[in-house]
Amino acid sequence: MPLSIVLRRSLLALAVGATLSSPAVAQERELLNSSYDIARELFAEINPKFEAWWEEEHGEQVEVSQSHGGSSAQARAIMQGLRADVVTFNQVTDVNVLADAGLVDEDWQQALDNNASPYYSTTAFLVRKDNPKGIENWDDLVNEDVEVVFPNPKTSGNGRYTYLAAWGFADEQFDGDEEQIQDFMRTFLANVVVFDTGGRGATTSFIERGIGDVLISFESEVNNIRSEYGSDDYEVIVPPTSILAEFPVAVVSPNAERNGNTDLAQSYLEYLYREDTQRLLAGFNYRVHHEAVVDEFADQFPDTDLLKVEDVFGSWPEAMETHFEGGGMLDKLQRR
Amino acid sequence: MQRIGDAPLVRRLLITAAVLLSGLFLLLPLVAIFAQAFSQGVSVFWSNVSDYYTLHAIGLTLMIALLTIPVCLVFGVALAWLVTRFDFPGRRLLQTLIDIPFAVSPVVAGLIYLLLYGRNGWIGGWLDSYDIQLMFAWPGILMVTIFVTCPFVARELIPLMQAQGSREEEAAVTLGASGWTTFRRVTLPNIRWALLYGIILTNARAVGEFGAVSVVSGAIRGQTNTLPLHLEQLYQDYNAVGAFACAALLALIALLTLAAKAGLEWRAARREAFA
Amino acid sequence: MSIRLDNIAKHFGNTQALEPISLDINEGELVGLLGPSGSGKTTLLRIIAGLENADRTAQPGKILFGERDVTHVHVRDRRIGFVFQNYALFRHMSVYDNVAFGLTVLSRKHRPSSGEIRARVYRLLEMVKLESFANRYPAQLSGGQQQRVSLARALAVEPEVLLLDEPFGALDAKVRQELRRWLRHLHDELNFTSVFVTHDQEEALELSDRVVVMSNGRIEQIDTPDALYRSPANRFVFEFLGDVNHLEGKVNNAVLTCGDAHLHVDLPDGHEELLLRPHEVRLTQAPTAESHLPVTITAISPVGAEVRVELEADWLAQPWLATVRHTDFEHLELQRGQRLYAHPRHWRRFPESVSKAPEQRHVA
Amino acid sequence: MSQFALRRSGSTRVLPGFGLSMGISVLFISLVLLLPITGLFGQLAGLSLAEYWAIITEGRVVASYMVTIGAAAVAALVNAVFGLLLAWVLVRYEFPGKRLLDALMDLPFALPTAVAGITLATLYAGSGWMGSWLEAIGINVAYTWVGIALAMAFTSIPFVVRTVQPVLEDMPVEVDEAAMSLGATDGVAFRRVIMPHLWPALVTGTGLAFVRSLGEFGAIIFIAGNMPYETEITALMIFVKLQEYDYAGASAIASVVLFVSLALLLAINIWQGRFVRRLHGGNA
Repeated sequence: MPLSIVLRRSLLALAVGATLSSPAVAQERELLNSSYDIARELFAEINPKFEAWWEEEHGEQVEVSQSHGGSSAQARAIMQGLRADVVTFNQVTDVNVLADAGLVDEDWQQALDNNASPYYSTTAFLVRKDNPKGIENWDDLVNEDVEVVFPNPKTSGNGRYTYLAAWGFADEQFDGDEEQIQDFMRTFLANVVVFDTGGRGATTSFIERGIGDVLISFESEVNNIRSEYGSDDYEVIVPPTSILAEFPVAVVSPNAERNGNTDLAQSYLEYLYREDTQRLLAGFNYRVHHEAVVDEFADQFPDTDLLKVEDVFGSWPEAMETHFEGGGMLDKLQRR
Repeated sequence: MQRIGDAPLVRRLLITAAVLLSGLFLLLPLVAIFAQAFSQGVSVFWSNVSDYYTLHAIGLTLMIALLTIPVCLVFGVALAWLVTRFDFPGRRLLQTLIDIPFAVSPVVAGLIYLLLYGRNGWIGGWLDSYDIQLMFAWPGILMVTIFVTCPFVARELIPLMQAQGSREEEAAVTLGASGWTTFRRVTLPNIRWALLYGIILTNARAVGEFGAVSVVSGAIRGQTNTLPLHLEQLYQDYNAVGAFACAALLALIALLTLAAKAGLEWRAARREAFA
Repeated sequence: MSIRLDNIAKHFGNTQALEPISLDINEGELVGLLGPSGSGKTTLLRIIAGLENADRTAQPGKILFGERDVTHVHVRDRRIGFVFQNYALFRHMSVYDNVAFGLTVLSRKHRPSSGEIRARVYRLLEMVKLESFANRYPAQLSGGQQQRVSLARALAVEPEVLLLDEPFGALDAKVRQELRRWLRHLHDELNFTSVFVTHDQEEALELSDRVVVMSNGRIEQIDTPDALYRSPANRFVFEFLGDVNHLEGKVNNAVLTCGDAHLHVDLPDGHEELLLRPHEVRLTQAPTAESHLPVTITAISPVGAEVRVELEADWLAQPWLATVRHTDFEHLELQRGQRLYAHPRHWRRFPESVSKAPEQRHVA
Repeated sequence: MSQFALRRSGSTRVLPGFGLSMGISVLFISLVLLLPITGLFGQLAGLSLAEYWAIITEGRVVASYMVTIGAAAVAALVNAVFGLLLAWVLVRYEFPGKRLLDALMDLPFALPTAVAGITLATLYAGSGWMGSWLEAIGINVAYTWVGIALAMAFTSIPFVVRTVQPVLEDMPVEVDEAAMSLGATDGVAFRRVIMPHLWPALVTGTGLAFVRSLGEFGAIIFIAGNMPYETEITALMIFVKLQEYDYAGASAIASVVLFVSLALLLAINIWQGRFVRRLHGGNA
């Protein structure tokens, strides 16, 4: 065990106090899952189940710890030394960054089924009761009197999906006419009233502060919000065309090796594909691949034409470079 | 005795304005924190506070504060002694340098430590080869906390020690006292209240630092999550009550700090009155 | 402008700083308020200035400047000049701006033109011999210079009453002497009414037309310096105005005895305490029939025109001080350790105030 | 007084501990303060001058400077007035609750910025206690630059109060009395006698408040709307660059903030030194 961890544990035990029996001290192996911001509740459900399953299968007690943050911030932290064994992100690019740095295998998307995305979602709308502005699709969002709330694409993967979805819609609508697409996007972005740095900040603005007519976020998230804050006050609108938002997972091989967790990490990710886990995920309003579960939850997920980033924008790196980097399309559209 | 602005009307007007504005601007936020924290009753507040991860965050936060204080204390006293008791080229520069943490945005403070001690940094990389990890572990949190809090003790001591001058110490030296004895028996009793005040400020900041710590912590629940980070996570998880419960704890620490400070000032004033 | 105080009293919390006091100061007079610290002299001065308000008692006190009742007039409207103990110069203003301040804050209607202000300030600076320092800041001046600026500043508004609080307290002896003479001269020339506070009896006696001696919030005596010195009203005044030698003993058959010393006095039998000034002590080689007061010289110090001789004896609780002229000093060939006999030329007694007056001994 | 102390200490090293205190101070400042900053410049070294210039003059970044500086300036000015009022009331008057008010002044220092952030956002949003009331009279605070200025003012008010207060306390009563005896009214005396005394402290306090506001992030981010060109602060631009893995860009913008802040601090120190020297004697 690395010196720093020993130190950390002994000092922490000291700090927290002997009365508080720390599970971290009692157990041998510990798996660190670095994940995106809004997945805290999700993994708080999954991890104990996995721990129990592992003990049953292998007779060994393990603990899964979570680190949450903006998906990009998390990737950055891992590059700077955060010793996460696995990543469960909401953006393919953030895993690619790790792959470029040699922390994740090059062919990580082939390592697991469905491009290494155990679940997926899309971008949907949350509107206020009775949908007073009559918002049904992306082109309703460019109306003059509509105020839009979604997180800043510069700082949030969630925001990036929204931007790409709107672009994808416009691309179809105007048949690839760049000028019209840009006009559409410019109007769309001008309707944004608050650019919070993250998805949850945007939610707070929309719900708690009562700002805007529509909140755009992951389908899973808007459904969760609606059940959290009252199904009577809000409505979920899933537009007929939207974007495929994959939630990629990968083993951070050097870290897992160093921590002696390679087997545990791999099993943990595979565990996400099991039927009961998939059911749990669907319960959190994520779309899943397991057929039995898909059938079971068919009512919950309307049929939607899901555009793939690769199809519309070539590839993730291309989309990032053209649209989001400093001086890219986003900056151009927002310039005055 | 009359002074400028003693006319009853002016006086009443100014006091009212000051009290009203501070009430709205400073007191109301404080009230709001506790109102939100207890908005769903004491039991909900309590269950949020006694949550394992919250307790762990409290423990970690207090530990960081406890480790930060002695370091800042030694540095603050040494620097104050240096710049108030000796004259040497670069004295003013040294005094400006300790203001750096005030000038650096906390996020940047975290960033510069990450760049140096992270795995890609030149010190961090070297340490990594010996399997020593500073960032995303408590030593990193401690380091940036020391960075942002180090000016407080020195800044409290310097003006006081400058005003007091060094005559008393010189007297002690002429009477044959050693350096350590001079400091302990002559200097320390004169500066102890300022010192304590500096410690209180250091503690308040160490407990509450957010920006810098968030960059280097990794925010692992139950491991590297400090109370302010935990608060932010709860806020993000739609657990506003939980977030404000943490906020209330931090505000409580702030209030204790203020009370301790007011107590010290009261004591000092009383000592002066009877001196 | 005459000043008239009628039934003025002041207390701070539970302490009575001034017992009800009445006082008349004539136009053009230079009056010194003399007393030990805590005697209420500064309070009285500040009440005259309007910096403190007198108590509102059942019989309300009154302050009149000439015919004008200023009891409830704010300090800024009393048209006084006030010179503060530590000068209270505005540190951020040059000497010129300090002196000009009072003129520039006048309402537009009363304010002189800027040229006139300039002329007047320079006239004042010339008067206080600081015309070349107009652009300096107070911190760059010596104490005596600062005091002169402070005086010029107070005089700039042409006050009818000039009030000075321990004006020379913080200066060294030589500068103090010089400034005193200069102030006296200024006062005589400009002919305003001045009141100043001091704890230095020499200063009060040298400078004042009349001296008000105060203690414990009361006026002990008001008189010209000469009268004050010659006929003090009570023991306190006598003791405060100079060094005093005490002789205490039993009178029996017109002889006061104290240990092995005795002195012929025309007093009835009983306990007596006699007081005498140092210059009232004569020293001889032998006793006389009248007095037998054997003493030993313990210290000799020539001070100015005379020699101060300190005397001790078994029968003295406190050493005596005698002053002798240089010729006498040489004539007697005085030396430390020499035994001599003292003879009072003159003495006083204040039987009524023995228990009341505070113990005041001035040896140095 | 202090000048005196400095002069004395200058002449000889009578007192012990020069080596030890110098050693500790220099070691600490080097390791804790300066070494990490080299990391920042290490990042900058990877940029050409043209690239550096392009990053720090990019339109959106420049707009963020404007927002930050503008809001910080407004906050500092408001604090100058408000802080002066508070310091004055706390020093010159006695009234019930004065000690409480005095203690309250340090609250923004003691309260973690994140707590201040979420609390201010909650209070001043359109649905909050203050926000709903202000909205009724047509003032929008949250998500506008007014909100940014408000958060900045909140976190930096103690700087002004706590620098002006001791100076006001030390002002001898004779200064007031001298001005009054010379016939000055309250207003004139305040403007011409008291203000010049307070001026250095007030400027220092306001300057410190301004510098602090330039770097503030935690308290602002919750209440700023973060709209490009309108309500984006410079600290957010650094944050954005970090999100893009653009360390060099983040370091470039951070270096601008750092330089401006340090230059301001140094200027304040020097200016104050001059002023103090004049008041306490130029020859000292």
